[in-house]
Amino acid sequence: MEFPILSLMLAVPLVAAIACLFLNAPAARMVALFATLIDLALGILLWLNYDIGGAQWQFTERAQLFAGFQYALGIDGIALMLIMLSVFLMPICILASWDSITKRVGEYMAAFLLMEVLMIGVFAAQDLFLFYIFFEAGLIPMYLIIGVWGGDNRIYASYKFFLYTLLGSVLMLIAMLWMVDEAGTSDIPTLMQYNFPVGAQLWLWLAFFASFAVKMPMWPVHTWLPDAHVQAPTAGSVILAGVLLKLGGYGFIRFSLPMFPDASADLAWLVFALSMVAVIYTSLVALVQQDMKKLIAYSSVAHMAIVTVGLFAFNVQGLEGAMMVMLGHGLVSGALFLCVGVIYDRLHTREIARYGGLSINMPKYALFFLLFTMASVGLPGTSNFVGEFLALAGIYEVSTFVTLVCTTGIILGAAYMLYLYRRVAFGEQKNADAAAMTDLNAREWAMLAPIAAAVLWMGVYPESFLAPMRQDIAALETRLASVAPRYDSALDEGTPRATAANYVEYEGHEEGEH
Amino acid sequence: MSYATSLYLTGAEIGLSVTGLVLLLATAFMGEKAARGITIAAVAALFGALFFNLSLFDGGAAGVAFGGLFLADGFAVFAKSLIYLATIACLIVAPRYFDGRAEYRGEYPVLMLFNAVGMGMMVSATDLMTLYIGLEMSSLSSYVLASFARRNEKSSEAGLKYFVLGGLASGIILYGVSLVYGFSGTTSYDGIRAAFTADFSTGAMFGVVFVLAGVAFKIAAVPFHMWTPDVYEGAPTPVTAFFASAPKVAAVAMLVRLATGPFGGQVEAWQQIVIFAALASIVVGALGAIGQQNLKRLLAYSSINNVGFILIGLAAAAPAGISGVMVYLSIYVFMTIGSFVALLMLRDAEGNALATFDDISGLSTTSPALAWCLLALMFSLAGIPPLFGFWGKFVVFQAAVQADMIALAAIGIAASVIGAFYYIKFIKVMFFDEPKGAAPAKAPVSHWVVLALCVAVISPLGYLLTPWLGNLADAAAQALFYTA
Amino acid sequence: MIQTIAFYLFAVLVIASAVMVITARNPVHSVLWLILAFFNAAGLMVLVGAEFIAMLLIIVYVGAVAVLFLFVVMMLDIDVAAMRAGFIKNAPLGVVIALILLAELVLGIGAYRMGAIELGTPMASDAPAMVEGNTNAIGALLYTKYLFLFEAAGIILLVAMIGAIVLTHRPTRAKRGQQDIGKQVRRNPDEATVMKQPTVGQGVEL
Amino acid sequence: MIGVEHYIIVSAILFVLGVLGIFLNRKNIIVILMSIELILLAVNINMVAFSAFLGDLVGQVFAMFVLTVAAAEAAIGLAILLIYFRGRGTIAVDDANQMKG
Amino acid sequence: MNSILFIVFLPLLAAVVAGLVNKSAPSVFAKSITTGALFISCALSWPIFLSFVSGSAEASVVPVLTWVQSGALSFDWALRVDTLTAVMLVVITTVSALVHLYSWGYMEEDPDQPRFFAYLSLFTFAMLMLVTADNLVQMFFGWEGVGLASYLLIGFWFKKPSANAAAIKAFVVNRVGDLGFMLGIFGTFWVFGTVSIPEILEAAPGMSGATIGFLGLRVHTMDVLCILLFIGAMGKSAQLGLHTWLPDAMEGPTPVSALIHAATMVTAGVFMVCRLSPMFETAPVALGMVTFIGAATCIFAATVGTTQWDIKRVIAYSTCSQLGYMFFAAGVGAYGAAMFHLFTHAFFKALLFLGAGSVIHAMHHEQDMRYYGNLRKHIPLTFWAMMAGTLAITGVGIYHLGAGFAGFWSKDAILEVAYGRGTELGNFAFWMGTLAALLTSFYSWRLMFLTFWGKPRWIESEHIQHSVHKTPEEAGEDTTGGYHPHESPLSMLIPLGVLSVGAVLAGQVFAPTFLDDAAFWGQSIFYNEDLIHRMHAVPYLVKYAAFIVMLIGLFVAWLAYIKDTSIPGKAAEQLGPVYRFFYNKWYFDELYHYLFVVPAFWLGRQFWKLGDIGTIDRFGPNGVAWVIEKGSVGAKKFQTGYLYSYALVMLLGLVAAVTWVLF
Repeated sequence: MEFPILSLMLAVPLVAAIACLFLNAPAARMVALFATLIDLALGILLWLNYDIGGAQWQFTERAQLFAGFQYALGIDGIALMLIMLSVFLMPICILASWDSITKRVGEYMAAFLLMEVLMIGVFAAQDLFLFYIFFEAGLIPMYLIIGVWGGDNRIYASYKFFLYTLLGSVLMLIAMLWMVDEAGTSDIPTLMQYNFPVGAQLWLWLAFFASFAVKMPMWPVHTWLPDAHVQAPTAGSVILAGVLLKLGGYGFIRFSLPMFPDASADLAWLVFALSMVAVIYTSLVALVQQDMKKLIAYSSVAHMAIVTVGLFAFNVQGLEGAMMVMLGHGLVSGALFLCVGVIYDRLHTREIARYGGLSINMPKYALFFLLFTMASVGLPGTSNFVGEFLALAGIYEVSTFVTLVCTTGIILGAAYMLYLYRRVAFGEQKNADAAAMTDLNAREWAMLAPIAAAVLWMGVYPESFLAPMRQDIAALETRLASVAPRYDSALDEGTPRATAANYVEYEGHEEGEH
Repeated sequence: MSYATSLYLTGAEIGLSVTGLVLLLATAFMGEKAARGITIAAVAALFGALFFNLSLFDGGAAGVAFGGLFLADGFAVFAKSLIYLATIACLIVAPRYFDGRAEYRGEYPVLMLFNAVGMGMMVSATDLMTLYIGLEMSSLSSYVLASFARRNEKSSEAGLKYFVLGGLASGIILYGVSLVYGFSGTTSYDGIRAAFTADFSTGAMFGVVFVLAGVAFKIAAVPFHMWTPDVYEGAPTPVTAFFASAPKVAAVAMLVRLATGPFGGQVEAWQQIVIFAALASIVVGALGAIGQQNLKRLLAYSSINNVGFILIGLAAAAPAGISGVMVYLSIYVFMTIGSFVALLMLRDAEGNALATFDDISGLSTTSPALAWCLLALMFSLAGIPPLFGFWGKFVVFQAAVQADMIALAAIGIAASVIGAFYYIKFIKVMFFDEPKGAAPAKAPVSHWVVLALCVAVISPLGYLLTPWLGNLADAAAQALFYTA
Repeated sequence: MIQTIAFYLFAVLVIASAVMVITARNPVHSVLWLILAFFNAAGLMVLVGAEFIAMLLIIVYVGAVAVLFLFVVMMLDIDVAAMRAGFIKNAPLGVVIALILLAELVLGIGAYRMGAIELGTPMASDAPAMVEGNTNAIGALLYTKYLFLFEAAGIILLVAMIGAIVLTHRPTRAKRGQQDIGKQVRRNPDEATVMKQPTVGQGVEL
Repeated sequence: MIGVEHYIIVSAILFVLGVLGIFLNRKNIIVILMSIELILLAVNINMVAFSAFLGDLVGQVFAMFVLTVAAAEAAIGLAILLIYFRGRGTIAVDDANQMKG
Repeated sequence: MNSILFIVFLPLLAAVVAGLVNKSAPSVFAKSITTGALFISCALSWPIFLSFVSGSAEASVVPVLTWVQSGALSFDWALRVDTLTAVMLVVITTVSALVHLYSWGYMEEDPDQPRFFAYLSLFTFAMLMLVTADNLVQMFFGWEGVGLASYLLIGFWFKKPSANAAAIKAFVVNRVGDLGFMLGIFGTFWVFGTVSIPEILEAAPGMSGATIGFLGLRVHTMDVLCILLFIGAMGKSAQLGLHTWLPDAMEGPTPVSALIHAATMVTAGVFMVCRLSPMFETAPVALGMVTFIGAATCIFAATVGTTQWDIKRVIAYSTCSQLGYMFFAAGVGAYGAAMFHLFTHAFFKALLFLGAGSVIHAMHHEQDMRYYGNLRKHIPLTFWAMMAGTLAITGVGIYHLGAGFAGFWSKDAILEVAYGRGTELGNFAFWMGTLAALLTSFYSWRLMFLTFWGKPRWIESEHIQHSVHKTPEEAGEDTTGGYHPHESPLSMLIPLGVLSVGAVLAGQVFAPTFLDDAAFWGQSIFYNEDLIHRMHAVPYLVKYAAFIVMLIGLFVAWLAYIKDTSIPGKAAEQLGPVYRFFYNKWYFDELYHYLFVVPAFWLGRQFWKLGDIGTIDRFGPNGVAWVIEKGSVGAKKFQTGYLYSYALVMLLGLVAAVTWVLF
């Protein structure tokens, strides 16, 4: 039995969460920060010890619980990356809430630490039901975070968030029950290789889809997201956009694709159709938003659509691209929400029109905001580019039309993000109070700088992130190979022409001399 | 079958009855002042019965008593344990509730004891006659308990409604019993099962339907649920807690035994009805609860909602389903008692109950511990993991899926989302809203103990119980199917 | 033949009185109709040889239950004239549904569809011969096999008793004019009278 | 010849009348209690008839228990009615709807 | 060859240092570090170029870092140096270094100088990445990087709404091109299984007969790929249809216009087509499109350029037009000529812009030529520099003397090769090019005449009014308003001088190398030897066509702006619709505004209000909530509290159950 590092990663925040409930505000803050940092350190340790190219499932822990269910943890490269994303964002979230949360701090920190436990648990779970428990339990702390510490319309948003996602996931539970009944095991690695009857796959796939599509969120079940984001406190938005949305993509890559390959292939058109609509639709909606968070929320929907098309491209590029978009978007949208939070803390409004010309009085802030805006736009050299590029490259093999439509997202994305940036950071300083805001303080630096570094790192040297996942993606592709869709961009080589297009025969003598 | 064995097997009932009689004498002679002591004695007796009962299980002494009238098998032991536990909890919290109202009397624990005896007979019954006697013993004492706060108009109205509709339900059951008797020639479960095999006459089928309809009233399944909100609201809160727990366990256990035992050969005759009742209960319970301001009423609808999930397990008509039902019941008992005890603790300094949402708004700031307990209870009732309530739903739906009733499971679980709506409203009011009313007064230690115990069980810690609980429930379910 | 006539007589009467029970305006009349119904039902039971139950019906129901009803009705002193007449607004629906139920019961259970009802076969061991007289036979069964239930039924009656008392019994409270004989007896003149010598213009302090 | 079906029909009619009595009545609750007695009477007729025609005494024993319970029920019902009346001063069915919704 | 690492990364380093230090150090720090870095880069670039000219250098690749490996799709950071790159290197580093230097003077008074210089260096870095790219994705990185820098620099004066709008426009319109570029890369990858440029170019001829599915159609593989890639080039090089951002980009400081929007970035499209020339040579339809778009842009921009008043806009449209030349040169297969024009154009266009900047600097940031006049005397050095530039752009040179300014060599070669190609499109391009040359001459001289000749019209300018605190009425007869334009400082004049040398000599010196030396180009472009021969064999009339039309243009400009200044007004009146059509840039902006911008916002609002809120939420969550709420109200009503209704419901249930089992 090797060292149970995953359990430890679960235990640390859990213990801290319980402790926070009983502590006063300053102590709770310190405990939360400390616990998340420990988890970050453990995460780094995990990454360092991850044997790339080694066994598919590493750091496995297994303990029989009862009735055939087990406490089974273990990660592959995909899970590793998502866990890293979670533990990386958590200390930042705690910092983001340092000053802005003043009431019921202990409970707040407890909720966040609990979130961390559940997020790590979701990614590390190797048992279907353990996964479900972690997956579903995330609703509780998030509901409280939005509801207790959220904005004015927090009740509506928290209800919507809770019920929408709950409805999505309960059907998945039924499907899981059926699967376990059919396959006789709840072990995820085993199930990933199990061939379910093709007829049943359709229903199972749809049930899982109901859950993941909402979580993702895909059009048209995305409307909870803008509300939840707008009302959640900054750190809540960060976690929501940074990690919780990734659960949908993780679900697709871990469950829908390997477990129901036939259904995935059969219903890929549906995913494509919804994603295409999402890209155009939500991008345009983002363009007309007056609320910063809403704008970023809508942009998330558009970005997540790239993830889904990438996943359903059934090839390595698409899958790796989707994963990279998830990681990149996790960082970038989280960072954008932090950026919103920074100025929200100062002026207590998210209305874009209230700001303007922040480059003048907050140049450092403007620089960070610019970096993240550009990353969100998918500028090469930043994290999102690698993912979007790969995902779209992957989907090109399957359908040029889908690629064309989804790639318009880069135009629209540029439009709404730059429009946002222009209205916030550029232009005249219209409002005295906005003009009087101070630039980033040390705490905010500490929040934004690591993300900025990670964004650039991921953009310039994504190999660090691709390498651990490579083998798992390859395995997945092998699994999907038999059902991969026919390519509409199929090539017919034909007979090459003998001459170049501008071939001319020079027949005469030269009439002129230069 | 010697009388000694029979007496031994019915030891819990006999013991409780005798204690009841003794305590009745005591209360008659010592008057109201002794009520508290009598309560303690009754609790002790129930604990005794509980342990005696468990010893039956340990000994594996599943045996028939009184010539087939009474069966002490694993199933009965399981159900009775729950019943006794619930009764104990409801007794412990009762005296303080009546404090300052001068209405608490020694008869209350006595009636509870007799009620427990009746419930024990219900779950152990293997003869329609035993069933009827047990049912009536429980029902009659319940009617009295419902109107126990007799100066309270709501309480008496609750008693009245409960009585009239209960009487009607008894009539329906009895009519069904008479038909079953007539068309099978016997009242014993085994005999009925043997008779209801090949040529199942219409009359017998009517009998089955009538019996089940009457039992549906007892478990408050739609459409026989109408009494529940009114009675739960009107009855004194400890009594409501009791109604929502012990008699429900007893009635469900009785229903399960009936459905799998004497009517087990005619599954198709009742399965559809159970499915309908299950879905209708989930939906109606949830819809009814959403509009409520009164917390007790809300929990009443919640109990209707929960019955729906229980029935889904029954609809599976398989050992796994029955095991699921038992597990669900166990968890449900803790959830429901915890919730009601929490309600009991919601009283202002003058002792007036904080009965509506307005009263508890912002509870998380005025009384955080209580609010967190309620939060856990509500999420558990909603079936959100990792709280233990999820496990109940899980096993039930698992059974349904295993029985290939996927549509039922899917619709049921989707409808459960409607239920989540009001549970999270509860939490919203406590956590998101600003305090409006008075802060609740300090609650007695006994309440805290019961609440803490319930919350501990429904918390994720409860999963530690699952192996044990699962085995017990499996054994209980097996017992049913073995005899069948 | 006489049995048939008797059956129809009793049957018609029991149904007619039942109808009257639920339609009579005056509850006292209802009770009286109920008593009639019981009598006729007892008659029906006698016809099939269940004389013990028939007698019990009369003794318990008529003698105890009906009288209890009557007692309560009178005690409550209901203003019969003020009683709202008429039926609930969903009455037609209710009647229709009740009739459907009746039709189903009659058609479903009754022999009219199948020719004859096939009752179940009683288990041999449970069916003592009915030769030694109905009462004896029931007694033999009741005090042996069903002893447990018999005792339990006793508890039910006890519960009913407790219930009735606990609900309706009003604890005696000292009211104005209530005598305490002991206190009166213990009273003596020394304690009862006080001699005072008040000065003029000033009150007496008692 | 009078068969068991005759008894069944009489009992069915009585049963339905009893049920009707419960929900058609808006005058007073006592009649409802009496309707319950009617239902139990119907059951008893059934029991006795079946018992007789089966040649099995269990039905009659059962009927006896039903009688016993009916008496107990009547006692408790009337007690509840009494305290209800004390509190409200009425026993009209229409008035018993303090709790609803 | 590792000096390439320094060439490329020094500007980045400088940009990062300058940007991060920003205002915490005196601005001279940022200025000197960036300018120094650029001059070092420049100094390192020329030897590379010259070694290629001398034929002593070989193409090489310097790997830097793994970038992405995803299945078969893998691309690394690597710096490729070959002839084509070397040409671009000198162009970029030289112009950039000079622009840096120029900016010392031009941006003297700006408070945000560190930021400006950081952006400039960042741009240079990105541009260098673009031209040294070994694979399409790295090229795309540079492509987007220059786009970012362009965005930042256009919007440098971010307080100006127009600057912000222009910046966004530039970025977004470029993104439209990038869409094509990206699709092109994807397609290329799936066809060739690689994005490495050398490998693609090697395999391209083998695919010349291939067909592929695209948007459900069956199309010629190489055509569709090349067209997609060319769309990217169109965006970056502001070709007709995607050109609208370029004139607006003049909102940026003038050095930016010189560097980015004249000399370097906008030529990236041409560079890309040349870089991929072997690939384009397998795609006749795509090449036809390149030719046509190039020719059309050439004439379009020239027509618009004749009517503009803003000095920078005139030059911007001129740039647009010159890019058209380059494209149709590439389209007809003369990639060397295209690159040669790119090379010369970089010098003279940068010169023109910097000269214009100097004028603007002198005229207190007035950019409208209507308010200039007679500046020849006040800023003579600038005048002479501008003159050199104008002579170069108008293509002054005598064929038979074998002498001419830079533009003469390159432009004439393009026109000749278009004619020599002999196809209809080639002829079309030739005629359009010749007509555009006429217009070029006209608007260039118009610019010169309006600016440097005639009477001062300065006082009409609000900028001048601000400066001298006078209104035109107060100034009265003195149309100068008492304003004294000053010659620019040395830091601005040195670049003008250097570039003037380039504008005068670049063609003369390098023409043989660029046009005729197949060995010089090596494998870096598709060199069509036969075509060059045919180019040289065109009739003399063709060879003189450009010179003749230049003279006509010059004459007309002299007539209209020196001889009789009332002519322009009359002409505008006479040709009303045509004039307005030209003046309003063929109404492209309006068209796009109503075709894309307005509908996008309208659709966005509709989707939001009617879609999300009005439909999805209304019928989705809110609808369900409404149904449930109604249901709960119903359930409450149902629960009447009356005993009889409860009993009735029970009976109903019973009857329903009985009925169910009965049937």
